[in-house]
Amino acid sequence: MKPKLNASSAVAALVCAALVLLPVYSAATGNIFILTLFTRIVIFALAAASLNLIMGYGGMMSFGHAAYLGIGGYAVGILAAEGIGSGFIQWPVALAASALFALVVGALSLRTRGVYFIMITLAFAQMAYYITSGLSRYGGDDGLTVYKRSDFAGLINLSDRNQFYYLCLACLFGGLYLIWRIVNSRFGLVVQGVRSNEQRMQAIGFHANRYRLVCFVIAGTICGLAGALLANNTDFVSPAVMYWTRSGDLMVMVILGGMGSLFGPVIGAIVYLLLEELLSQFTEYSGLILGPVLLLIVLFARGGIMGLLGRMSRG
Amino acid sequence: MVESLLRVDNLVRRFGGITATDNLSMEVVPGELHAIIGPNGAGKTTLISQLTGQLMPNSGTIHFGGRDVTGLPSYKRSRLGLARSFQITSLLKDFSAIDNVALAAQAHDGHSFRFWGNARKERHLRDAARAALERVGLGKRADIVVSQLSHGEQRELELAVALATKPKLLLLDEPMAGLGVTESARMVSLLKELRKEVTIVLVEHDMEAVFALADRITVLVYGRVIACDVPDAIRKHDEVKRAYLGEQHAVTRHG
Amino acid sequence: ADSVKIGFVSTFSGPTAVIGNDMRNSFELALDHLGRKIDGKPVEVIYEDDQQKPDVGKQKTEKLIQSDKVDFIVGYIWSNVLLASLKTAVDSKTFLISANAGPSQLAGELCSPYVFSTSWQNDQTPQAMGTYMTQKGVKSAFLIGPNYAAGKDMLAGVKSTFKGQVVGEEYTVWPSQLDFSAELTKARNSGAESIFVFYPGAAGVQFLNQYTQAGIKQQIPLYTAFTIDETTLPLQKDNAIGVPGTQQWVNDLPNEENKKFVADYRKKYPGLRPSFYGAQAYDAANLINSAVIAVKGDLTKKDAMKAEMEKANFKSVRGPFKYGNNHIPIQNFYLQDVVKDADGQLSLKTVATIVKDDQDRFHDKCPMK
Amino acid sequence: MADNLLEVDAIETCYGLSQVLFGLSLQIKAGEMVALMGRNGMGKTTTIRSIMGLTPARAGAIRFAGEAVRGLPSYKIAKLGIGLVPEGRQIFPNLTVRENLVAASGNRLGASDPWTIEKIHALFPRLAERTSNMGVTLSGGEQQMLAIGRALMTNPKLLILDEATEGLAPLIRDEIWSCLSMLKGRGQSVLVIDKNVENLARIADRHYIIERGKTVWSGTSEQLIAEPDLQHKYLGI
Amino acid sequence: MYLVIEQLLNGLQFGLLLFLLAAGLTLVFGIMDFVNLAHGSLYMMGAYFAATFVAWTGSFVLGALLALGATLLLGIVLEFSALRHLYGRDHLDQVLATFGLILFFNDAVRLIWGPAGLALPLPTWLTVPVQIIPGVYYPAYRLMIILVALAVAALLYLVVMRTRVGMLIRAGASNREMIGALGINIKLLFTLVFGLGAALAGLAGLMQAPILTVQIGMGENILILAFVIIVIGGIGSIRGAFMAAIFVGMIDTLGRAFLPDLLRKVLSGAAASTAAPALSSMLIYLLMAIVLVVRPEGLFPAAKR
Ligand SMILES: Nc1ncnc2c1ncn2[C@@H]1O[C@H](COP(=O)(O)OP(=O)(O)OP(=O)(O)O)[C@@H](O)[C@H]1O
Ligand SMILES: Nc1ncnc2c1ncn2[C@@H]1O[C@H](COP(=O)(O)OP(=O)(O)OP(=O)(O)O)[C@@H](O)[C@H]1O
Ligand SMILES: [Mg+2]
Ligand SMILES: [Mg+2]
Repeated sequence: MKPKLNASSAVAALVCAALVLLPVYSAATGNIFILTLFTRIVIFALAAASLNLIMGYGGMMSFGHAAYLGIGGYAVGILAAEGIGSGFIQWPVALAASALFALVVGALSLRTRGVYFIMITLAFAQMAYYITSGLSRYGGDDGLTVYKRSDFAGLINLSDRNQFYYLCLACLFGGLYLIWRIVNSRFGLVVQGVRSNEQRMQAIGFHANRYRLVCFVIAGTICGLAGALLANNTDFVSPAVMYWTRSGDLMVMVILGGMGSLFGPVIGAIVYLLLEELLSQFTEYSGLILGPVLLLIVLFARGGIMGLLGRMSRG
Repeated sequence: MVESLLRVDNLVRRFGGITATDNLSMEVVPGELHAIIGPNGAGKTTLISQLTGQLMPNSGTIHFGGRDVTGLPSYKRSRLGLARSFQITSLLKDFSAIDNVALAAQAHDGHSFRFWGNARKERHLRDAARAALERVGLGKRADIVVSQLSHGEQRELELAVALATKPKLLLLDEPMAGLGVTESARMVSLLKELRKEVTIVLVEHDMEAVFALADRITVLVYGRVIACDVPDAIRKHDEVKRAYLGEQHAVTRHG
Repeated sequence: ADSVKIGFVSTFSGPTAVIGNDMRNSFELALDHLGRKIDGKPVEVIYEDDQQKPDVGKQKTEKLIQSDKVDFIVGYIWSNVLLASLKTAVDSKTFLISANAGPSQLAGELCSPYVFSTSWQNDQTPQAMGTYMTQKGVKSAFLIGPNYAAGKDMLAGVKSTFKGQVVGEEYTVWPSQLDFSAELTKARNSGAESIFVFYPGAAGVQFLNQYTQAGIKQQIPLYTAFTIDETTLPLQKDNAIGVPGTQQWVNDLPNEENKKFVADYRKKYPGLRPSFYGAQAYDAANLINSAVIAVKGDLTKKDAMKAEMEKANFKSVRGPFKYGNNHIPIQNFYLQDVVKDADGQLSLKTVATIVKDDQDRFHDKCPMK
Repeated sequence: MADNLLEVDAIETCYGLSQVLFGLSLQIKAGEMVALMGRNGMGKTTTIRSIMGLTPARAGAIRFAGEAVRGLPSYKIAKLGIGLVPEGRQIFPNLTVRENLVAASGNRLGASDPWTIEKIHALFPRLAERTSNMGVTLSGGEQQMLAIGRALMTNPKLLILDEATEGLAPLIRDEIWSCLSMLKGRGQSVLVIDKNVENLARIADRHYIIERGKTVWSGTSEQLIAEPDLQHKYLGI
Repeated sequence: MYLVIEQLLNGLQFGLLLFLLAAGLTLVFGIMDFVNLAHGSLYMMGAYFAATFVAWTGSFVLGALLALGATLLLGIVLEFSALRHLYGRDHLDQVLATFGLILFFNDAVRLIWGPAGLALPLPTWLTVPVQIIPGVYYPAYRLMIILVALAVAALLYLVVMRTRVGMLIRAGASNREMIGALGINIKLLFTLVFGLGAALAGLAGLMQAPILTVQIGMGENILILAFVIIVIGGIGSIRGAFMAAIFVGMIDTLGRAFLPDLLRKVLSGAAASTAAPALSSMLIYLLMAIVLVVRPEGLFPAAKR
């Protein structure tokens, strides 16, 4: 598994460079919106990357991953609404709440496999959706406005566009690095082994579900971070981020980019969200184009965009 | 009287109307190679699965190394030193051969909640895996992805994986099945060596191999033990001949 | 700037695009009526689709403000999309005109000098219905509505003005409930003299279908808010006949401005009829027009524009109205009914004025005085 | 040679980029029983997959019953009258034993005395006892019996057995061999892969030995027995 | 007492309605093992076709038949042109591809029929409430839905579980290669079965249209419900799907009917009136989660039948 200089790693490197340089471009051209747009893309990329950890490497097809976006976001939003503005409190709470939710959901859901797992994770996310919709103190389904972004004692100013963008980017790169280490670690190999053949792993002495569960919690926590970022980015959090279609979007990003490839979800998030944004500029009927594009990618690019690139470089 | 390594008492396992394991008791003593034979569907695989914990018995007990393991899940039994190969090949298909074996080694090298270092670069795991592969004759195929190995090679890999867990008791479910003549012969000699290090329970329909290797043979029919004895006695056992061997094998001698 | 730039955020995809389209059609018509110029300057409108998702709406709002640098931002069907987008607009001091969404926060604590409404506050319409039911002497009612914020507001609104007895109150799963037979059965067995519902869009079609098919239409009369309008009527058809609703605008309001609006709309978009959503968008265009003219095209004079808009100094299709301190209209509410047109088609018709100069009940909470 | 039922001529087959068969040829006459031998991984199974069109050959020619079949979809090839007992059993796990047999049943070529479920049950009484069990719950050997029974139920012109005795008890194995002799006696053509050279030499007419994707030897049973070197060199006996 | 009976009846008929929705999906997803998110789109197309054809022909029955044929054809075309390449593939590939189809169909419908939706009025003979037991009236049309759902259930069960074609479909889903090696043209068979699944989706769509709506996106929420039912019942089991549909229909209806009053007995009024709607919103999901936690393979796992 040596990193080879092939098309996919070249694209990954290029994209990283472009992401880092984006604020410079934005400042030079005065195009603020591209920064706003990419801040959101970067956040979703982080969420998709975390989903990829369980889906691509762990074989756990969660259809409720958007729940963590909501939980991370609500942790920030509710604390802010209650007058606790410090990010040093908000963010750890966001992570802890996501981890806890993942722990409970994982412990119950991991009894099932395959499509049953897909559906039970969906069920829990929908419950989270309905519960937050009922939080009338915090806006119910109208959502909750976050008046002040998280305050990090002056270390970093989240209201500054560039600083916030770089914070998100740092979280993304940090998340990817973490996932990369995990995937190649002992733990990561076990999780991937369990995906491949659970019975075999069990027979050679691994308690499959324990590894699965830990992996599930890690992914949920990372996604909770994305949720905290998203709430700060939108200055708003509402149950809508947890609706099943959002989880579906995350899945699409992962599969589109390339499941089980480290950088795939990032590419997937960029392509999917950019396509959505750009197409909507040209036509109101973007689905007529986006839909067939997705279909064609599945038909002709196994393993998503990264898979396609990988095959191209192999000739 | 030697202290037994594995003791099974009154084991029962039913599937709907079928009693696949019917009040079965047996013993395996340390150092022996204990063969289990019997007609198809006699309950051999079912027995192995209960021994390793993939299946839970309806009643009865299993003691391993003096400890009651009846209720333990399979991963815990594996840690105690019980390893198996599967009759129907069960490997990590999208991993390379050496990864399969290295993971088995890793399972018995402390816990695996290590999130940071690169496991594929851990020297001692790789070395142990390579050694196990060499042993079964797959040294040259280490980096091939399992799904691209031929059926016979996958059978050999099954054994390497079991070996890498450094078991005290090795439960082999038809290791010869699917092996060619050469490979079978190689497997027999490998088992001959292995038996010096580890106690083995061997389920096999290849009678030449069984008679060549076994210290004792247990014969199952319809989930019950109908005989348990040294090979020569089994060969002559009338009921066994009738139910399983047929006339031909009763007279064939291993050369 | 030598043009007036307007951003328009609404829903143009999915099932609710029908509302977005009506709003856009009406807005375009208003611009046509203005000669596509305001105070001599050409008008440029950028329409953005919020997909009915708050975070998308917020992103579109940001795009309009940051990238397109619009002077006004108009639209917003949904409360949650509006609430998500509000801060961006207010922080950048861009005028935002809600042409539909009217959450209580907007009327209360979140009111802002830069935010105006050409619609209403959510509770006002059902309050008017409650008043009507009381006037009519209805003794008891069974309330049904979807279980989300606006749904609860609506039922609370009715209850605040209805003086009869509320014998039961049911909330249904939103947005996914398919079948209302459990609720209808309960309503019938409750012995209530009337049923009140709030079901916007497709759910309203669905509810009326089931209400009629269950045979309850012959037994217990139905009163509604936001359940029957020109976007749903073509689907509800005869089911809607004789089912009253309340609204601040009905297509047959007798003022000149409205007659022109409705007639030209039907001419420009054959086969379609404007709904109250469109009427609100039409008013929004005229509100902007009045503000720009008042500052003679100098769009930097925000305070002057705000002062002008507060006067509501334009000809609204609903007839004259005032703004409250919170920039929410103080206006009349009418009773509407479904009848057959001269040409045999179904249409809505004003029956009576229920309340005059109604002001929402949250204006006290607004810090602007 | 019109009397060849199956003719495989210089086929080459690859899995992705790795080539496995390098110009392999073999023939089977009607009514003949032919054995395919070779060590593990030499390409026996691949040969069969190529014949069946499961892993289509990239070059060469395959003719069955007078028709060129290379490039045809596998169901068309099977319909011409080939019954396969595949390596690794491949029974349908989600069907019962009976359904596995019924799903396969057919007498397209109009055999006069076709196989029926009753006959299969008579051959393998064990299957009769398990008739309404799901395939997945069968023991390894029972699955193997089912796979053989399923292939017979198609009443093929050519029966192909890829390690069909793997995992069967000696008694049953003997049954299968005598059943094969019986079939041969009835004029059934058979292509068989097995590691039991003794039995093959006893009942097969001709043998092919495969080494690295090529036929390196072919001849009759007498020739095979007469040349112990051969067995040693290619089969390691 | 009447109230309880009537609500039980409501639950039963809602359950059968759900089964009708889930039937086509049981075939395509449960039996053929193809995760078809576009099932909801086919359902929508069925409704749009029906509304269009009924308006054209002026006859409900004729229009419905034409619509059935049209969705059948549409399903076959879809399968033939794209989806057949996805059978052996990972479930997630199927998810992505058919998700693309949802986007496509939603916008295609908006382009063709506009965003407003269509009305599918019932013929008058179906609009009258029928008295089934003294004092209990039932909409005639709903009675018809019950009959159609029962017929579909029986047909599906017989075809899939009792015929050789059914065996071949199930066999083909588990091992396509082998079924081909037995001489069966599995591609053709699957094309036809997919078409049948599409027609069943269309049937559900057009049967629903008069009581629900004909709208863009009408398939999506229903799709989730259909998946919920199949999963609760146990994937691949028609009997399971049938029982689960009735079970869900009952629980959902009875939950909404009686839960608020029950809660009011245990909780304070205010707490109850907030808890009850929240709980009934979650009821179906809660139910599914509980079923799966207790029985991870659904109520009637297909393998154990
Ligand atoms: N999950 C199950 N459900 C029902 N019956 C089962 C199940 N597993 C095994 N059986 C039955 O139990 C009996 C014993 O099976 P087992 O696999 O142990 O046989 P075996 O002795 O290993 O046979 P073989 O030599 O053919 O591998 C068989 O008849 C089989 O059909
Ligand atoms: N799916 C596959 N992808 C890539 N290579 C494969 C695949 N299947 C088999 N091979 C390779 O092709 C070669 C021939 O395999 P084949 O299965 O035909 O051998 P065989 O003679 O049947 O062996 P055995 O006796 O072990 O069954 C082997 O080297 C194997 O590694
Ligand atoms: Mg066995
Ligand atoms: Mg082989």
